[in-house]
Amino acid sequence: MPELIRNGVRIDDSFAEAFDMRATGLIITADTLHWARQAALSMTGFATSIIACGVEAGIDAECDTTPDGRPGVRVLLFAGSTAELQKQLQNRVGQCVLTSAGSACYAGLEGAERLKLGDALRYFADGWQISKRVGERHFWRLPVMDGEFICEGTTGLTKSAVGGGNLLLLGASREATLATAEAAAHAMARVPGAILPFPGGIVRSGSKVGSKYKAMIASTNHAYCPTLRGAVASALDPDIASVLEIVIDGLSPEAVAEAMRVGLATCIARGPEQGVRRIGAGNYGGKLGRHHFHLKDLLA
Amino acid sequence: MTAEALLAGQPASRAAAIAAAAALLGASANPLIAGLATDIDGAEAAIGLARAVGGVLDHTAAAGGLRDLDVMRQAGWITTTPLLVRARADCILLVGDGVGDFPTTPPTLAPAQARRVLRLPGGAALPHSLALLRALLAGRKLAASAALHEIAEALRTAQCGVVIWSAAHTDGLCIEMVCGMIDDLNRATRCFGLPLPGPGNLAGVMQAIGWQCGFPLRVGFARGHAEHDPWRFDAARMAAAGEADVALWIGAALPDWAAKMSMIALLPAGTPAEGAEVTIFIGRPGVDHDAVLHEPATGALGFRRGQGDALSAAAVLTAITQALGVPC
Amino acid sequence: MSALCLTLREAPAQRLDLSMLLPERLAALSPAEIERLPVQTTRRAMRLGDVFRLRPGDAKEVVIEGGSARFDCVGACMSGGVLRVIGAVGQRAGCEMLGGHLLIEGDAGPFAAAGLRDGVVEIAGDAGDYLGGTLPGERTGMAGGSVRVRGSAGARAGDRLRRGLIIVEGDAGADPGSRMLAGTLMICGSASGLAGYLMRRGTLVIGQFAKPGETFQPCGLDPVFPRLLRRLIAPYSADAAAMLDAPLSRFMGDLAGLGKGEMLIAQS
Amino acid sequence: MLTLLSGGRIVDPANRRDAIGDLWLEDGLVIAPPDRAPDERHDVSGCIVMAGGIDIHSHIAGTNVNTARLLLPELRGSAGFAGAPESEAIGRLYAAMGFTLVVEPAISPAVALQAHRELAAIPFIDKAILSVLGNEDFGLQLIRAGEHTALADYVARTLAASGGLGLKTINPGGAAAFARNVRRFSLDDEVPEYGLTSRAIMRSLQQAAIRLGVPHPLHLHANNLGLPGNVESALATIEAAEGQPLHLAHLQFYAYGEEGPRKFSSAAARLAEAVNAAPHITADVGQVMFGQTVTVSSDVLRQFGARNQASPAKSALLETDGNGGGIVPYRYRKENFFNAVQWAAGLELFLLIADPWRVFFTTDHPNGAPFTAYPDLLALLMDRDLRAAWIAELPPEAMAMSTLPALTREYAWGEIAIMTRAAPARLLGLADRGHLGPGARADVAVYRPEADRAAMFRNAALVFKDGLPILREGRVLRPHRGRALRLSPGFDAAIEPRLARYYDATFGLAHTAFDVPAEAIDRTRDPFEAVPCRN
Repeated sequence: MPELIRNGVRIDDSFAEAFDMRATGLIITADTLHWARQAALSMTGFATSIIACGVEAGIDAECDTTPDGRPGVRVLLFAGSTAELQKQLQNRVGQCVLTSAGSACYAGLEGAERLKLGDALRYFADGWQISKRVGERHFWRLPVMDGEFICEGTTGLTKSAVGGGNLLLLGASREATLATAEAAAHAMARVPGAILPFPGGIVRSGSKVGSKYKAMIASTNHAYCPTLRGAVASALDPDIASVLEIVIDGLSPEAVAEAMRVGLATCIARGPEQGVRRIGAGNYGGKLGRHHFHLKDLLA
Repeated sequence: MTAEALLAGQPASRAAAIAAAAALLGASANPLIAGLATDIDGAEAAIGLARAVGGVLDHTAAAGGLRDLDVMRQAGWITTTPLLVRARADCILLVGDGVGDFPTTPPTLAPAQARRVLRLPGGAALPHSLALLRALLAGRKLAASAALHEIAEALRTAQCGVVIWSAAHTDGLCIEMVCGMIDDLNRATRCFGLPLPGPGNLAGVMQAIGWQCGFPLRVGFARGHAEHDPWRFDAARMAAAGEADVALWIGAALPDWAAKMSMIALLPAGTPAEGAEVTIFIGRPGVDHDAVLHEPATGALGFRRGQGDALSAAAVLTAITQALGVPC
Repeated sequence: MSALCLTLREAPAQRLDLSMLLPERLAALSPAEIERLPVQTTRRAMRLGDVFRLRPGDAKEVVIEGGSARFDCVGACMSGGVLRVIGAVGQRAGCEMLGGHLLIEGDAGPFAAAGLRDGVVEIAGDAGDYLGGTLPGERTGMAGGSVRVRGSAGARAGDRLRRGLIIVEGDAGADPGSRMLAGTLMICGSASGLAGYLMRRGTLVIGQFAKPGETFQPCGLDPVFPRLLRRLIAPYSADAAAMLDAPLSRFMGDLAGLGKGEMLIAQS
Repeated sequence: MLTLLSGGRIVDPANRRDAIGDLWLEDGLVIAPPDRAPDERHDVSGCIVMAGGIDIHSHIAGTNVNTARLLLPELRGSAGFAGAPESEAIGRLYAAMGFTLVVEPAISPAVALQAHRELAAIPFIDKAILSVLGNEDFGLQLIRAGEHTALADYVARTLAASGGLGLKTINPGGAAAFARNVRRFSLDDEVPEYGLTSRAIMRSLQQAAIRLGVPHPLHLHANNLGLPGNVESALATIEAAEGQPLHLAHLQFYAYGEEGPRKFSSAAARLAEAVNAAPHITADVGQVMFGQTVTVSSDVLRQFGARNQASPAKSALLETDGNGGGIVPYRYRKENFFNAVQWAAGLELFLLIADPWRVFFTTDHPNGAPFTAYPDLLALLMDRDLRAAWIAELPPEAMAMSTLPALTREYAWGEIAIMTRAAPARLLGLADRGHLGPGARADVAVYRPEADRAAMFRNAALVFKDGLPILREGRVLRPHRGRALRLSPGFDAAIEPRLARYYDATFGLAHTAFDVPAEAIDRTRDPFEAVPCRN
């Protein structure tokens, strides 16, 4: 394939193939930012891939203003179906936010379509729940041992979210690849409406569809494994020693594209010596997902 | 011999007085027919007159009656009659003021049954006492006096508990608290409320207005159909606000707002009627003539034979209505 | 196009039923038809044109210039648009309103916003008894929307309030929040009598109140809710928002009944 | 004055007449065709001419009905609330439908005076009350002691004093048991302190009515009204009558089984079969129609239980010695499974009880529906296609709990005339009503047939009361005041001092405190019309 080169970094003429998802958002507040983040980290833990976690989730941003004026963060959750999203939302808020010291939980997404938040959790209060409606907004107050857990009745649902945006970072060393991926993930995480669901925003176990084992629907992306380069038809150039992927879920195609654009720019700016030699993207030949993010379109 | 009627304070014939009353009412923009301390015939005739002249009906004791009624129609209640109380009540709680007259002793219950009579005095503490009492009965752990605990226990263990109040002397919120407590008690036992009726045959007049107009007091007909509005058709308020120009008053004495408008007074013979433009002296229902009245002792309408055949309010009201040229 | 305007000719000699002066209703009528609308409540016939001078305009906004405590049912059952009264009104202003914006630039009589379902009622002066309360015979009071009174309210404000927000920036008369079913009633000034008596649910916030009855028990307050409420009501009333900045005591009641209501009293 | 109604189709099943012809009225009576020219002639060709309608069970007066008026001002609006209209509207709207006699079926003797005052305020039509006994201490004491003669005297004295046309009992013993904190009460349950079953009370009162020759059989509001599975109660009650005359009120409310996923089904077919097999039984239906109404009942035990379904959510219950009363507003909704089953069950009874002389046309106004729903109900009975259209709008799972969708019967004009005229007159012992033969009272309804049968019944083309035209198409032609029909049964005066002692000891009152003298109702004319007993 003809290569594009920017600042010495080779850019594949490829595209990230992404899928429609359902998504919702929450604002979690607490007495301190530490405790708001603590609740958010708990509820977005084990939420890397819908393959086994049910939902992909992450912290979108810290909030400048929150409904109760306390420090807070916005969390986004993505799933393949509304029902699964509702179930995960209820379980995760119930187990990780309701339980977290001093927390409160509010809608983090507008929209006419709604998911139950407090409406699903209120029964925990065993009849002592207090409904409070002011204007268009409706909250539940649940007595708990450190005071009250305040939880908005519902939050918005979007059906135009996108999951599976990605960048493949191919570097000459393990250290340089990781450092570049960290820098890219850090920059990308600041894009509003997009999250990077994997640990630290980075995934090392990129996968392909299918497996030699019948039970496995996905397996290791052997063409990108540096330790298999002699044994298989490798996609790796000779100068590549390590590959890391950054996966992006966004509330809209634009959010995913913007995150990828920021990631690309970060990697390119570091140049091939400090950073990675080549940037690619994962796809399935364009047959599975309707969103195609071509890397060449995302270059500045 | 005393005059049968007065015109501007001077003795006049009854016919002249009726003609004058009809003229006043016929020319009125917003006539009041108030007081209404009269029997059922009088009430029905007053309603007919009010329809004919587009007038407003109010009763001198309506405020208390409406307090009871508002509890019934806004919250609901479980009540009983004086008959059941006298025959079966084994625990009577008298709430607030104005209940002292209720005969709680005779007739006596069967010897096997004892009747306890308890009291919650009126005053500023009453609403709080009632709230605490109900809370205690609901099993709340609140600090309360031994007397309240005793009342709670008596009501809880009674076979036929009755709580008696007089709306004329009791705040509406207190009545609602009492009725809520009675409702609570009926989950496990039996307990009833007994609202004591107001003076001036209020309960009877309220009933008659109900079947005649489909509404309770206070009612107005100025727009061609019955309208029910307890605030707008409050006679004293209308008088103070200068909204009525003529009043026909039926009662023992003229109201204190009589000077505010032209008064047509239907009063017991010999009552001072200073300030009334037209006064017609009538008999006392059930005393000076036969009458159907609400009987506090039974809680129902009853027929009372009078000692004579004095002029009734109904006869005067019907004559005025006829003088207006409206078929009744 | 400017608002449809009605200017009071002289103080009316009788109470008037102005329930027909609704933006959506007047929009469908010609000026002549509007002037012919009957407004009398007594035997003396009276048409709108007898009481007001009409200046035609876009009836999405109706302005009544000049008020009277005899103007009854202004904005009753209104469902949209703006209705502004420059002056006082009588009883039942905005009662059973379904939507729209009713502005009273003067005092209101009893039963203002009683049975309100939705929409906004603002009263610049004082309100009478049963503000946002229950109409005679009705089971429930106000069930939605918002009410702001810049002055004081009479007795039984928020009686049987079921949903929605009532803010009284001045004082309340006797027994505010009686029989509240839910909703939020805020009194920035003082209250008297049996506040919250028979309250089932809901939030009653009072600036100054000596002490609730024994069937209201101090139950502790989580500071988060006042902070949330403060921000939610700030668009309606700065005074009410400021009240929530003060330390608050929280009581639950009325424990004579369901007892799931709360009374927040600002500590002075 | 001699009046001729010429050229109408006269539907008069009591006289086996259904033909086009003339009807002559004079001095308030139907007369044989005379040889004279009429003073007034009404051309009613193309119209159906029937005797004035008779409603044997409609709550139109009394303290409970009036409480319903006072309880629900918010439902009235400018058109009024059909569940509890004021007295004037009751008379006018009934007369507009061609009804000329309505029986208020539940008046406790202690409040009979008010009921008669209300009846007197109902214009145009004649009225009557049934006097309620069977829960009051004095009567229960007599039954417990087996004093059947004294009981009959007591019943007779009560009927006479309260101005009743018949004897009613409501959940016999149920209110007395509830007063002693019993919460469920069936036919063979005992009233505490008395050791009497409902069955025993019902049978005793039934015997008393027979002994006195009261024309109308005991009018029974049975136990367990409205409860799922209560058809067993109703079947047992039919058995309990032991072949003697008994009238079952608002039978629809007892036609419930426990079939189906929601444990609620129509058992009307079973019940109709039992009625068909029991010639001593008559029943009125108490049809449910959809919309807002208010339930008014002296079955205080049942109404206490119904409070939780109140809509609007409020109620007024009165407990007293005797039956008391409960007023619970209710809205029957088409989309409500239970309400739809109730609606179907009522129609099944109408269509499956074969003999129109034994099934009576009621909605138990206002309990099943306001009487203003009658025109719609009559139309449903006469038109299976109309029924099918209604059924199509109701929950299919509810219709599956009833045989109604399979019923094809349509009432003919003659059957309508029997059910709403001839049969009620016979049931109440009124020889001069319900028919148009010479000597009959000249209460006549003239209907102009039109495609919309409900519209036809709502406003009769012309209505005559006592020989005078009073309404034309709902508009009043002239004011008219009817009377109240009452029995004057004889009894042994020995019951008087006994009652006096009892009242004095129990209530501290004279036993005559509740009597209804004619002059308490009307001082200008006799408000009553006497109806003879059968013996």
